[in-house]
Amino acid sequence: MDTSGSRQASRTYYLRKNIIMGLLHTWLPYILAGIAVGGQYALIAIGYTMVYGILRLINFAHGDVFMWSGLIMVYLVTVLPLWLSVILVIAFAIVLGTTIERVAYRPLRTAPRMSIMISAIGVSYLLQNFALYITGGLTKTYPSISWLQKTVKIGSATTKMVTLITPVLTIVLVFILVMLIKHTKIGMAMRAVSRDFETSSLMGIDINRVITVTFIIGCALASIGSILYFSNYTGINPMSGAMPGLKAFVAAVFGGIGSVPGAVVGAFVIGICENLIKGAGWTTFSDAFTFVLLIIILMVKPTGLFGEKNLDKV
Amino acid sequence: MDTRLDNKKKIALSAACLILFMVFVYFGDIMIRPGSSMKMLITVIEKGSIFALVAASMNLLNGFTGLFSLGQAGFMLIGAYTYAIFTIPADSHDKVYQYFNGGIIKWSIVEILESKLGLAGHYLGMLIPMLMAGLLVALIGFLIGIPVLRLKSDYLAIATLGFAEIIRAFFQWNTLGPLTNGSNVLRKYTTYKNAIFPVMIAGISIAIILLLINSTYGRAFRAIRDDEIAAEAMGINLFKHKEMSFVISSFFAGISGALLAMFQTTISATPFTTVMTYEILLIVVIGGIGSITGSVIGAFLFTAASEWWLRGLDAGKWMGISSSLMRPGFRKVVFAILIMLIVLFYSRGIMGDKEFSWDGFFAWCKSRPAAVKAWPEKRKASRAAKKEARAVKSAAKARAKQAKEEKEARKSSGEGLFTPLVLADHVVVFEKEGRNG
Amino acid sequence: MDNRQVVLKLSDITMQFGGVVAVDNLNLEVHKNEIVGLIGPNGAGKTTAFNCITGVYEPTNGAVEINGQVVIENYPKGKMKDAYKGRNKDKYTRTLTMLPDKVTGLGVARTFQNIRLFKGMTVLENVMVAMHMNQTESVFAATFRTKKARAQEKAMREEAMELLKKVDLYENMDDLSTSLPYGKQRHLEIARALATHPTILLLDEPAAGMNPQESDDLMKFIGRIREEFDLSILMIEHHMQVVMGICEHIYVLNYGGQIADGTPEEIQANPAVIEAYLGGDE
Amino acid sequence: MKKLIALTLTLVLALTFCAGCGGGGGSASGDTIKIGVFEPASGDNGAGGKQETLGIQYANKVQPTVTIGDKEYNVELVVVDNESDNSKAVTAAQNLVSQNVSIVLGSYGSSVSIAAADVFADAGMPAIGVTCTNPQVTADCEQYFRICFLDPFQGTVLANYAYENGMRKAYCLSKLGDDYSVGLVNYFVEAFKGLGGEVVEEQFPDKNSDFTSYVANAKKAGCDVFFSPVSTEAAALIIDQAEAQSLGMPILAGDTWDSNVITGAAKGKNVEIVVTTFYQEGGNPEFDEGIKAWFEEDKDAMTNNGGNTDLAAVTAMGYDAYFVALEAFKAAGSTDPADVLAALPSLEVKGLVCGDVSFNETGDANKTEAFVKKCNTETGEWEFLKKQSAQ
Repeated sequence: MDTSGSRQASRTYYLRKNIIMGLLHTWLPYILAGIAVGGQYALIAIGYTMVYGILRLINFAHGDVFMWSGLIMVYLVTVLPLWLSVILVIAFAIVLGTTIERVAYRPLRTAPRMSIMISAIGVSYLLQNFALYITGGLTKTYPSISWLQKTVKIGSATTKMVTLITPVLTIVLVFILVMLIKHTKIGMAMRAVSRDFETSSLMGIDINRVITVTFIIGCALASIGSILYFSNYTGINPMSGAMPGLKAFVAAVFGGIGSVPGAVVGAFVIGICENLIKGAGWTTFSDAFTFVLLIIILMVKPTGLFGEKNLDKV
Repeated sequence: MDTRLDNKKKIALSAACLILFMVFVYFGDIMIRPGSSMKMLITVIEKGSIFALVAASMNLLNGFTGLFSLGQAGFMLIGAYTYAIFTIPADSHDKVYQYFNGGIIKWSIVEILESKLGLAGHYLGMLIPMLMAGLLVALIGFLIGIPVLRLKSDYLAIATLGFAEIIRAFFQWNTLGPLTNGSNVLRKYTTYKNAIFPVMIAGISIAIILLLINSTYGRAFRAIRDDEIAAEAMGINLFKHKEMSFVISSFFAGISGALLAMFQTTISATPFTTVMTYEILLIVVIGGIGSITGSVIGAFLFTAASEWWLRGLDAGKWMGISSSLMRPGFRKVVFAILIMLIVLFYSRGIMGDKEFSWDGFFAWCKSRPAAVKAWPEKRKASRAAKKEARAVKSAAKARAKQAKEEKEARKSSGEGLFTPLVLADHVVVFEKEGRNG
Repeated sequence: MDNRQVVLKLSDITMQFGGVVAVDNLNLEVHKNEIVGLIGPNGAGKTTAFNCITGVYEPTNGAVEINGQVVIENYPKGKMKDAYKGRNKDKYTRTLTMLPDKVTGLGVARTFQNIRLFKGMTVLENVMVAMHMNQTESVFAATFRTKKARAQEKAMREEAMELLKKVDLYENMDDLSTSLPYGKQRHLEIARALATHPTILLLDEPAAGMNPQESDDLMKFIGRIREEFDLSILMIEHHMQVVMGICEHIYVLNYGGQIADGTPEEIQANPAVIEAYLGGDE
Repeated sequence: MKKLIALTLTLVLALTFCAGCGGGGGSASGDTIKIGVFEPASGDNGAGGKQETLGIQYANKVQPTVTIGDKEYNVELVVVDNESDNSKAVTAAQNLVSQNVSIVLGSYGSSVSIAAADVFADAGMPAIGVTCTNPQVTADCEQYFRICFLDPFQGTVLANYAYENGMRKAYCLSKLGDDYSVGLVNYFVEAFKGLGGEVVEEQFPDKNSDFTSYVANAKKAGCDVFFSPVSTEAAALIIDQAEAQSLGMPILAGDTWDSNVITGAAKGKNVEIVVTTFYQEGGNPEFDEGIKAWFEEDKDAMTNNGGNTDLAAVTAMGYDAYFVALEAFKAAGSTDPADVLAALPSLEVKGLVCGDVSFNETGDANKTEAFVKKCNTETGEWEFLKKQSAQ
């Protein structure tokens, strides 16, 4: 009796293990792809969530900064060595992001919220159209960074090296960022500003510096994200930034806007779900799903997973 | 001399202008031969009036109710499809729905009514599907509104944007093919024959929007825009009124979608992207957020500039200037820069939040000669003011610089951007005490 | 004891934000035609109490009765169940909420501490907005200007003008509300509140920023509208001159808690109040 | 400052108005004949549209004049960008009509042509489709002709090729909202099933650039061939993912893939790509050399061709279309669109680079064969495999 029972148990164990292995075997490619793209969304989403946290602004142009850093890479690599191009791309993204803030957002800081959001949309429109002009609407092929694009085999799945690098790099960068926010003076200033903009400016915090630093961090991460993203999906056209940008924003909302870890968790959830949905054959709705998720989270928990509730002052 | 007119004269004047315009459009469309460049003017008026309507409907939300909604393109899409699906002639179904065995709806409202009522039936057959388009979109707007209108402004923007994307995917879904033709274009449906049709429909719709805005409900909407909390304290049910504004705006977006379908003669879901919504929004901004006349003017300017006047910028020759810079895409860059200039330096747009009025118009005309005369002096004055401002600014800068230097001097410990918090805390405390003392 | 009918009654109202108790067990009564003052140092929870009455906030515990009917009631639940620091935890068992517009519909109108006029509208429109809730026409009728709707609109306009005459704003009728001088903006806010046809008026620091002459006028004005509109008034005020001058009963809050209540004379003599205001050892 | 900007803006707009009115009207001088080029220069089909335009422009360079009757005319090209967008296509077409062109060529991508068809019909303007393969373009429009084969034909050819080469299960990927890929897949599926094959169909949404899961799905389903006749933008990404995940089956596509974008993307990768197309490089050495020399000479042309001198079939088709238009003028003996339109149905043009052109009763070219090409991933060039017919 006893032995048969244990045999039974071990059989169900193996059966179960087989099913799990089988499932993993089928789904591994999707999960891997999801994790990779999730990490890349995360790097973009941080820029959204930090800017929103401080300025209460959906920086619609962020996705286009991401696209532009990819585009600049294409042009730089033709004349410069790779390592230098990478550095310059990050520098470019930072300059572009802070310039946008300076020119298009700072003058409107006291204007109604809608004006600054419209300005953001206008900048996005301009960046896209300018890219359209420069590229002539043609898709540019991203330069191959050979070790990132090397094919590797994990279990049943074959994928690019970048798929494995992305989550690791993302988590390391996020860890550094969280430490920065928690343990440095500028990080403290950021937290203070995001909690109460006016009071912190009265307390002598240099708001402009905080905002500039926020944009620097956001854009630098977005440009790193662009290197990873475009190494994986090697075509860039003027609209390449729009969809990742929107999804990253949804990720930021999902995780609770203003929260960096939240944005990262949200991005991974969206990346993985999106690929699983494609794998399940619902390819038509893989993009729409992101927005369904957004609407569900806004209905159920408007503050997102890790967001804090804000009360209006009356 | 008082240039104010009494109300009756004003109405007569407006009516005369409108009738003149209608006559021009009607005969213009008939008489101008296709090869003439004036034909382009008629095309611009057609498309402009359609976008004027959708911009007005967006303005009702964004400018008058303070709801930042970005779902307009999605609503237009539903309107366009609804109209098209119900007016494709019966014998064209097999061609249009070539991959879906002729679709599931095998009749056309236009044909049914036309066979019964003749020409009147033809027009009724166009109006009814258009009304259906509006009502369906209003219904969908109502349903979407229930969850999203409880959200704060930015979340509302992104949620409506999301819904528009979902709608687009839905209409392209192959499973719905027998109804929507999936990814393929719908065509052959009944369209208008003369440009006067969209102009009239859009005109009537915009007039209704104007009447609404000037009614007690319009006042309630504006109250919500100005201050939600105060509006609520004045007994205005926020949700009910927001939903009302949203539904009405959706209705007119649906109508304009139907008109757009007629204008384009074919319809597919692909162009109804967020970019389209952004363009509608930019029309509203150019015209002035909170001004329906502004939206109308903005729509015509936007359409004319992007479809007609600036086209030369793409072709390498524009107004006699030719440059190697002018290659495809240049038009859009120039256009985007113009829009950014308006957003940054002229954020009130053309009309601000004022509506057109004859009094204002005459006063403006009358003031022109004086304004032109006064212009040099005004410029001188503004220059002087600017100079002064510059002086003040530089003085302030100098002061700030001094203060900064002092501060730097105080920071003997070499405290930087990323100084650990422990040290930073001490400095903060020290500074506070210093200030108090 | 006051034998007049109680029109507004707060029982054990407690409002806790996270760990901070902003209003702590407030009990308050306003009788018909009475002017009641609610005073206390800054941050004592006075405006929060107003917000609890008008439905802007949902109180953590306690009940609000308007004209003898309980319209708002709540008890600590969910996360608050353990975090609740106030008293009378188990006294209430129902949750009744009401949105601000419904509260206004019951005849409770209010003004705001930091003036909240409708900036894009004229003085007349500001008042007419407040009458919107009492109009009966549908949106279609109003849009297409049916005969009835036109009549109602006309009546509304006339009533608003009448009201503006009473508050000395008739000349400013077509001005943009924000272009008015500060004192007149306060008057307009009160006029707007009156336009909702209230029986109870909540005034949040109506005399803030006024000089002695202006506050004197305001006092008379408040007295006058009470008679004219048959109102009961609950007001938050810092100007002791005003409070002591017109209030029949005064409640004093400090750190959310209720430290005293009574007639102006009683309050002036109350040591706890004096300490709260002069700040004891602080 | 604000006033000044406002003033400048108004002034600019006012001036452009004058320019807009003046520009179109006056310039039709006696010795010039205008050909409208209705092609996308931006949007999803921007790359292909530009290559097609290049062919037309090159032809115009080779043959800038035409003799109609006894009179020699200069041929002027009027190029408008239809932005690959149906809503912009109508106004773009209207713009051409209003500039007094005698005939219109284009477009790359069928849906814009379908959208514009009514404008051309209303104006009585003859139009020659260059590579728009959707049957609907000419089906109900008397003004529309075309010189390429049609999707039902191409779909059948591809299905035949696949089946003849032992492929029995096909993974078909099309783009949501793109009538070209959806249509071609539809005809392929029909023909392939008719032959006894099995298919898995999927669609990807607009702006998608992550094809990982689609490639994985094809592998999961155990297919023999990956059929994805999508735009070149998506093609490059699909090839990349196919390499990354070792797809292990040939990729099959239609005429859009006959582009240097594909050869560029596939070069040095372990993928097998087979396409059907209109033209095989080497079919007319004189044309090949001439146009390549032009690309070398004109940097803008080179850029529009994607930065190298590789020749796309659509360029050759554009070149042919131009000469068909010239022959139509000659046959009509007039520059009037109505006369040109009347001359088109009976037109027969020989000696073109992609084969002779004559039109059937719907206005489509009589074509019976398509070229099948395979990408040589070592050299990054196309290799001619065979001519395949629909039978």
